[in-house]
Amino acid sequence: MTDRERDQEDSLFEAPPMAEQERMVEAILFASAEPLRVADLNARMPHGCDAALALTHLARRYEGRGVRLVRVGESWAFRTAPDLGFLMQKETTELRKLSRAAIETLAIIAYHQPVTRAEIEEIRGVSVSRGTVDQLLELEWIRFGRRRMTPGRPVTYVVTEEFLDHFGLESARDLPGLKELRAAGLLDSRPMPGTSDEDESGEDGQAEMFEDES
Amino acid sequence: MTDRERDQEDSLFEAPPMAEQERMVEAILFASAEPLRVADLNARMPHGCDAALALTHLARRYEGRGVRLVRVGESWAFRTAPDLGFLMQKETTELRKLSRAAIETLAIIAYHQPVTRAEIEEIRGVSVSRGTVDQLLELEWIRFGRRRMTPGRPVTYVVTEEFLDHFGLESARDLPGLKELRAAGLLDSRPMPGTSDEDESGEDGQAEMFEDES
Amino acid sequence: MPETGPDRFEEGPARDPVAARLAAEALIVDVEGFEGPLDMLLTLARTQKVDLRRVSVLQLAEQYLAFIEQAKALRIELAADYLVMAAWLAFLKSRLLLPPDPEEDGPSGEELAAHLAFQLERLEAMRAAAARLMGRDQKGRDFFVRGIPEDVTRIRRVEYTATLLDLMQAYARIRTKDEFRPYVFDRDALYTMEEALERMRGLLGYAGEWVDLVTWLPEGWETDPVRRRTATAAHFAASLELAKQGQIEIRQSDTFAPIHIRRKGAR
Repeated sequence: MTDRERDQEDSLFEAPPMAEQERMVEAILFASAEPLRVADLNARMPHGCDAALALTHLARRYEGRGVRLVRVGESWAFRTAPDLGFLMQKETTELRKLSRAAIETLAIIAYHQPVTRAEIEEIRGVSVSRGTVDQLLELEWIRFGRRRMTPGRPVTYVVTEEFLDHFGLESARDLPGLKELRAAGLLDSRPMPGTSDEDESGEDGQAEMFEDES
Repeated sequence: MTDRERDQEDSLFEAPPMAEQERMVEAILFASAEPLRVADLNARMPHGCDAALALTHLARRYEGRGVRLVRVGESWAFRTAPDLGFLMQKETTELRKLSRAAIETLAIIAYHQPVTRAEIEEIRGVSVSRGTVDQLLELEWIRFGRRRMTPGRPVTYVVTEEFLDHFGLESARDLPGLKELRAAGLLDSRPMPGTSDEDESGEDGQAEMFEDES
Repeated sequence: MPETGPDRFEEGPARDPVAARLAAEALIVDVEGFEGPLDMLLTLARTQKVDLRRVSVLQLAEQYLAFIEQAKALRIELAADYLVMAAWLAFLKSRLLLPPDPEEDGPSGEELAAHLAFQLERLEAMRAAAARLMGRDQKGRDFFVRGIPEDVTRIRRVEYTATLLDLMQAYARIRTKDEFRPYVFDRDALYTMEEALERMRGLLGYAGEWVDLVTWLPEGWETDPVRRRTATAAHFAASLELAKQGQIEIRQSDTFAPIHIRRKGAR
């Protein structure tokens, strides 16, 4: 204790020691139900703190515990260990029953993002009902991405951090089987032979997005 | 890990090992929307578990951490360590313009100090609300001066060092007079016919006031 | 929807044997279960029990067309996109069967078939991906968020600002309250038509003879040019209004000559 006191005295105007920063990150994230960005953490911690480093220490400390520190996109959150879900009947929230169309549309958006409605329709071979997209928007699992720079400048859809959080994904790159699907060319936007290749840009956009992230 | 597996195999119909029970208590308390009693925990954990014992282990584990396991009456819950409470606050500073009443009152005090409330009201032609004066006192731009040696011995107000500092003045006497205000275009320079003399006298009065003071 | 199916057919002509009706019902149920023609094709392709990459598109096209024919024979109303797909598959089938026409450009039957196979494979891949996604641990079902989140208390500190200019302007405002007016609206030097109208109505009783309008200007508005102008304009407008109402008469002997008014019916 005297050691820590001395430390604190030494660093009166410096950042607190790392052990202390770790405690701070722990306290802040424990108190929040929503994932928080590293920048948010730094903003709330004393000047000079390195939340990113503190997070790596903290994550190690919680390995194998009943709660875990998980990464959600650019953010971090504490979540209970999935193997203990059976203890949580009381906390279980009624998951909205999603239609098959909604689930498929969600998967297509996740794997092909950013993707336009027309592209979703091409993949599913049926028109996408307004309700399906609305439902996913309402769940905050998808959001509008940038408009596609093709005629009509259609809006695109991308998945959100809430989507990642819900499915326990660190990033969209961690989608199950993404690599295999891409290797098999199944995420390519391949236009129907003989049609113009307006869709070409769509393919670029998607590849770009995943590359951007890495 | 093999140890644990063996443990679990041994105790197929027994309680899970204590380390596992600790994880369970940790997860349940983390996710619960309210503090839980030992009996609640036992009811939710597999048969044969000893939540009370798991709690003591868990409490020890969180000693000195950013969150602590605390007893709330008969129940248990995680709480932010008291020394980190400051992290749960977010300070935002909002700049706001001083109200017209406040700035006018302040100006009168600055130009006429020491001045009583009755005098301020006389000059402004409207009554001065208690809140306005309180606000200026709180801002530490004005303070009480000496009581006036008149019937009722009313308190007077004067401006503070803080005031001079804020407005970049060396002394209250550096405040420009009416003539200078007019020269600076702060006053309508076209006097109404027949009224020009009046404000001249006002200016005199003000100059007088400052002379009184010295 | 399946429940309404039989009803619809019972209303139809009775010549359909029971067996056909049952078949029709089954078909309706099937069509209802499909998420469009591509989904139906995918289901048909699975019956070939081969890797989707080696599916016989020709066989697939024939199966689909047979299905559509059957539906037509049973007078099942099919959505337009099923018929569009049928037309396209018929075209594809002809392309695949006939030797390529060197005159005709555009994609070959094989290219089109390959694309259809790709679409089916992609749809199936997305279905599998969706299933894997939904099979993941989900928030609120398998893992959980903090049950008692502690709200961050927002401490709003209000900082008041005022500049020296604000202070001086405020003081100037007070000290010269009687004469200091922001020069946006100079109400004092504005005589409105309503005011003039009000005033003239009161004075009309005295206007038995022709009077110069200028003499009607109120006291304090005759000398100052600004005030004189606005008062004159207001009174002129008011006199026009009164003339329109038939209360007064107006005359002017010449351009720019004085305007005279008098009460109507005075003589």
